[in-house]
Amino acid sequence: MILGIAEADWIALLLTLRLALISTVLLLVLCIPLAWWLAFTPNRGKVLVEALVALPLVLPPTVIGFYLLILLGPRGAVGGALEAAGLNHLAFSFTGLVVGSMVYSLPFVVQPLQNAFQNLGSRPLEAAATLRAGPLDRFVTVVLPLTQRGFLTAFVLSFAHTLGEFGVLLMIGGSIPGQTQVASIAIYNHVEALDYGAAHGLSLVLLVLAFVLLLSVYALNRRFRWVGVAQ
Amino acid sequence: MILGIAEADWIALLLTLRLALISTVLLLVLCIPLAWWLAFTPNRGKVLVEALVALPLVLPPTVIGFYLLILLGPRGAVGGALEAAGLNHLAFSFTGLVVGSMVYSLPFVVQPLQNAFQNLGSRPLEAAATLRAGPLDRFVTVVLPLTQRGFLTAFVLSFAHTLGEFGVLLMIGGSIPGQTQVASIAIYNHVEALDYGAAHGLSLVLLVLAFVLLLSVYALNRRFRWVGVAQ
Amino acid sequence: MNVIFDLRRGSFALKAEFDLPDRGVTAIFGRSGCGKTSLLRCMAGLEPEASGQLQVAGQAWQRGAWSLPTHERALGYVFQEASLFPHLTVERNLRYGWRRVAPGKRRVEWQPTIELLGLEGLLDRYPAQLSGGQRQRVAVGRALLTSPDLLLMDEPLASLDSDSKAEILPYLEKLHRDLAVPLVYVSHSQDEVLRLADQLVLMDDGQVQTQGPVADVLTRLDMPLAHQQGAKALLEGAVVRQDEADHLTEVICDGQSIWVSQLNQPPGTPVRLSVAARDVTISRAPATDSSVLNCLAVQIDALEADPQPGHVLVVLRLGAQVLLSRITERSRRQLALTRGDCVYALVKGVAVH
Amino acid sequence: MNVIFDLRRGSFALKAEFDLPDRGVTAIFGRSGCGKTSLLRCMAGLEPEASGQLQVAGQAWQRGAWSLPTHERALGYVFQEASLFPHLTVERNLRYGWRRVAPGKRRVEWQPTIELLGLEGLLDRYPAQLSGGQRQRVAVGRALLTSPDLLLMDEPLASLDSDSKAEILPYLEKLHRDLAVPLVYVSHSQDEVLRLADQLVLMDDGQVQTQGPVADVLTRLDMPLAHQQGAKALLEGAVVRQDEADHLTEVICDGQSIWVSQLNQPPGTPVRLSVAARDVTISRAPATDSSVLNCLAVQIDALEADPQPGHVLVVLRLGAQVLLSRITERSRRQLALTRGDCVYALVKGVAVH
Amino acid sequence: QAQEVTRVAAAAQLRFVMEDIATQYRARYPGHPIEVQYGSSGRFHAQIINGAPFDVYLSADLDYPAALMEAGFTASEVLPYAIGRIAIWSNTVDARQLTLTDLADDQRFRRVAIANPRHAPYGARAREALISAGVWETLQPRLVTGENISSTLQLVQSGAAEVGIIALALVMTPEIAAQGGHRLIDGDRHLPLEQGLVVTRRAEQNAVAWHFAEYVRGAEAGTLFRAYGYDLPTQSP
Ligand SMILES: Nc1ncnc2c1ncn2[C@@H]1O[C@H](COP(=O)(O)OP(=O)(O)OP(=O)(O)O)[C@@H](O)[C@H]1O
Ligand SMILES: Nc1ncnc2c1ncn2[C@@H]1O[C@H](COP(=O)(O)OP(=O)(O)OP(=O)(O)O)[C@@H](O)[C@H]1O
Ligand SMILES: [Mg+2]
Ligand SMILES: [Mg+2]
Repeated sequence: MILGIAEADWIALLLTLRLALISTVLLLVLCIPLAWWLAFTPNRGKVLVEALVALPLVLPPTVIGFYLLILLGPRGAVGGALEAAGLNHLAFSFTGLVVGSMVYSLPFVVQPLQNAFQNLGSRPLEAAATLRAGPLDRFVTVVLPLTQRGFLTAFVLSFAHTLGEFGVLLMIGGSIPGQTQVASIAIYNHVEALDYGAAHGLSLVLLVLAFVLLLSVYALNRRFRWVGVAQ
Repeated sequence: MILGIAEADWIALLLTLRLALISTVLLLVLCIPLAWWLAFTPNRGKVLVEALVALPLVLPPTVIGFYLLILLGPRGAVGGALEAAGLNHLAFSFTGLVVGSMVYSLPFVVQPLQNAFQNLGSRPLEAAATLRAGPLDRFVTVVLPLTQRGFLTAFVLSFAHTLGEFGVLLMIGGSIPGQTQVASIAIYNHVEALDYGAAHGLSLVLLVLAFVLLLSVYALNRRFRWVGVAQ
Repeated sequence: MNVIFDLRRGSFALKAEFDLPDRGVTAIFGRSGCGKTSLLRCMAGLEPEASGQLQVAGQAWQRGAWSLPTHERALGYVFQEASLFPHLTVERNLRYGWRRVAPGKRRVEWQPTIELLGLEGLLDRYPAQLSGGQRQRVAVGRALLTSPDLLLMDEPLASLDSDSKAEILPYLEKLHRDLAVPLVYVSHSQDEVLRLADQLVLMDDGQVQTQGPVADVLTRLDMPLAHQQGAKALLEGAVVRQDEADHLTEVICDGQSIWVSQLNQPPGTPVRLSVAARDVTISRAPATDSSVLNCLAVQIDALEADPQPGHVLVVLRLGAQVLLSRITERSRRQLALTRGDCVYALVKGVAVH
Repeated sequence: MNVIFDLRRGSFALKAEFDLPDRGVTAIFGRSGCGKTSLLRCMAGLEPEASGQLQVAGQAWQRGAWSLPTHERALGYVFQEASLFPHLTVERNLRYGWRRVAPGKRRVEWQPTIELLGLEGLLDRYPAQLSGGQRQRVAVGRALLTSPDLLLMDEPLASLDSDSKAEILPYLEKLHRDLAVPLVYVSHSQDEVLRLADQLVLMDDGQVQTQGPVADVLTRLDMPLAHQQGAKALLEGAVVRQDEADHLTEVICDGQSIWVSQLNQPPGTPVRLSVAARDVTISRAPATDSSVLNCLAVQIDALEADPQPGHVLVVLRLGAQVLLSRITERSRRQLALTRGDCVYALVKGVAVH
Repeated sequence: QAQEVTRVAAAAQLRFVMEDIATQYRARYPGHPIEVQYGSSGRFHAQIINGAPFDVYLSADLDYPAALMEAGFTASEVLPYAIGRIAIWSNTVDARQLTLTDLADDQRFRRVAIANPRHAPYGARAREALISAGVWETLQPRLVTGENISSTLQLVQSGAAEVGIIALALVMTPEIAAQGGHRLIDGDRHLPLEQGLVVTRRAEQNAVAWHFAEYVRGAEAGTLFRAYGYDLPTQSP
């Protein structure tokens, strides 16, 4: 017991943070090409993809979790293929949790990035190209700083949402302490067990932690923000 | 039974759509001033508010629902006050659901709007002011069209998320058919009852509906989009 | 009407005070970064931090820290940089201000404005589909179509070719006269200023250095314009007659005739002439062949050392008007020129505006 | 080196072909919307739809639809509109291109560039904290500091005051000579073109109307420049001697002397003179007083009706060079001027560039 | 004006038997409209305290209703109505021959699913049974837990867990029975899973609620409970 929180709960907290960080960072990286494509393609079919991206949100998380469980489990397409390749299926594993929360947080990342890219305009990129900056160079030195706010939003929404995610994670994670039992599940268990004290305590710790984290992220963002837009 | 979906499920679907629409529209309207303030205040304290806005995401929905239930129920601060004023408390009512989903979807609306406002720059507003447009006029004729994408994202994230919301709604709404039993809860119930056929059917209808809706929104957005940014 | 503005912006401080006549063109001139745009923004009410004093058409626009909101000011503002609404077509950009002025108060007409600015073919385009000059023309049109009581223009013709300028300038001239409103015009082009401006406000580092009628400010020895390489004086005159054979036109300025390259204008037309200081030499005797060279009887008003070493700048009075001449120190000594002397100005080149 | 570009953009079609010398300044001139910016963008590789042909410093930049990516082209581009990185300070904007050029390949020096463009005091500012002209100067500096093989400048000095221009123009002149790279320069300012350009490319509605040495293009009767109100001819000459007493300088152009207002330059210095068509009259006899009036022996090369009714435009050959004269139809008749006649050009005004 | 429906909140695992009981009840007493909701007992507990419109609460154990009574939200005593049984179930192997000790075989079973022993009564009983069989500690690293007994079943159904300990009532439903076999766990291996109901305070005057509570504990319902694998409490009301 530290700060009135049981050790198991601390472990769950750590696991949650790890999960949220890993899946958010992975998602940010993987969504860049998708968001870029959505932002700039003249293809009319992109509205289909835009609508598809939002669909994971539409179903209740437990149900998504159930479908994912089947997909990632040993008899599912993904899990089965992995098993056939001599690997383990993804149900009840940390990797499975990462996949699950990535699926679910997809729209939170794609949409803000797409917006930020669309707002960029072509001029800064063109200017950078005339100054000898190659595509990757341009992305790092021009796109990233100018779309910082979009990345921030994507990060915050995906990170915070993964912290609180529960339905999907419970289903595909099976709530194994130390492996897949994240904080949100632990809190839920406390509430169900009518152990409100423990629930409040862990909620509070999670909230304070998240608050401090978000605060630092926002403050950092402010710190590194360049000065205003042209008058 | 229409399309193999029970009548009760259709009622739940309708309720879901109503809920998602009402709470998203309310949220959009109410968040405009907040997002505007966050976008333009030079106040350093705004990072606190920014971090606070994201906090509803951090707790598992059932737990948020649990706290909201206490708050809005007859013994809570809000519900109690309402009861004392001779009104009904908000738990287990449609109004309660609206409040609940608004709290939970807050960050999905505030963040994209704030980003869009920050990207706006002051020039278009200044130009509009020199052309005799008052503040409201400027907002409608300049800010709204130029931040259209931000509003779209806010709408889509909040709307889709409310469709799939389940933990919060189940907790503060119970699952009263026709009143608080939304589609996500109905699907959950089918799954729990191992009635996968009904669950798949309703999920499919919800997905298709949401897809068609989102598709129209995106297509409409494309249709009304003005042409590119200055070269 | 006295205009005063104070504004701090980082290390830059604007402290401007000048007189804005009820009508006519006031040109604001000054080096890059001296605060011209800042001053215009203050006058438009776009700088909330500004304090000062401004009254337009009898209405207070700024009084101390109090400021009339921009959208309640009947002004037309052409920004220095692109400011078209990217989400509206050219036509809807133009109509934006037009629609917001009550039909009864519209004094600028739609069709002639569109035509003169050459915008007919562009009405359905979006700003992103325009060239730089086209964008600028739309911005000018949009400002004019609000039938303003005060026109603020920040280098409105900077990216236009001389043909377009030549079409738009007379229109601007006519317009501000018809409307009888003051036009405040920032430009770096001496040509535009010489042609258009009635008054010149000279700014330096946020302050008004001097102001007055263009011809005065151009020739004031305590001001930098007179000391520039291309220093010029401005003469107002009227066409008297044409010499078809020699392709010359006679212009009378303060009673003396000046021959210029042929102008296609009837006698009586007022014209503005500019004479560069280095095109004027001074002589004690009138020129022998006055039919080819303009030789004007003038009086020396002032002499001052010029930045160009060994040279002297001389201010010559021609009736109520003034000419500049840049001569060598040696000639000044040889001719023993002093203040008050009556001499002849031999003018080698005259430009008509 | 032949440059060819084809591009469609909505209803506008660019079909340009011109010769880009290995060094020297090529000015691109044309009405607003004629495609100057589009052409520069094609040359920079910023129009993926463009096809054509371009080779710079022996390297193919465009061959048909194939195009070398912009960032692999050693070019310096000053955009027509603001293009500074809003998130970088002035210094980091300037260093952006500088850092990306290998130190061994840097041929433009940091300190002199900063100083000449007057940027020392602005290095820590962000673009949003600059005035319009300051932004433009930073953009020029940023492009120069990449030590390019080809400089593309789209009205780089449009929002600069004449003092700043007067400082920057000689620097640009010197720079492109030192670097020995071609400079393609879009400008609406005749002054800048007369001063800087070696070659003029005249564009109209997406096509190159003509191109050639500045003096030629200015005076070609089949081209619009010669028919403008302010039509001018350009003469190349060299300073011969100073007449201190009369404040005059003698310049020899193709063996004939022209007196201009005093220039502070030693004998032998090459100078460019421009003479407006309306400042030149024609006479069968030499002027009596040639010390005050420039009178040049010339031969009539061509005659053509002028847009100004009742007027004729005459092309006069002065050795290898050419002058323009605008006279009335009546004088042409009286003097019975025809092609090949040897006559005298009486020049009333000469500008030095 | 239609008569106000009587709302019954029932523990999730009662779903199958309760549907039959409710249907029967509605057929017999058409004037007594009832509506049954299923869910986690813990959630119902929290909701009733905060004003939920439930008239009868059928818990999966005796503790939740007892807590509710203590807090003063009930009109009745805690009335036991059935005793749950648990079984080993699988749809990948033949569970009919499985013993609890077999579950310890990590070659055959990589994952074993039980309901969360902390708050799901069936999970608690499963834990007791595993402890008594001496395999609890061995199984620890391979246990996955479901939020309630239905989701525990789903963990097994999906194949992600090979075997699970599930409520007998659930695995006896025709669909599930058709998918795999089960092995009933000896009732001695765990505490009896007594389930109790209460009539809530808000239903004090609701005759239908009282009547339905009585009916659930009556003989007709008892037959159905038995058919679904429940035992009946010995002592009568
Ligand atoms: N946000 C700011 N912080 C500090 N200084 C600023 C800021 N904005 C502008 N300035 C400075 O204020 C001065 C005046 O700017 P202003 O735009 O009024 O100049 P200007 O006379 O219009 O110049 P130009 O002819 O180049 O457009 C400039 O020196 C500029 O650097
Ligand atoms: N996206 C577009 N769709 C259609 N027409 C376009 C588009 N972009 C530019 N144009 C047209 O192409 C022509 C050439 O534009 P460009 O910018 O090259 O002109 P410019 O010569 O640079 O003019 P300026 O001197 O005004 O800058 C213009 O008439 C412009 O209206
Ligand atoms: Mg300015
Ligand atoms: Mg252009």
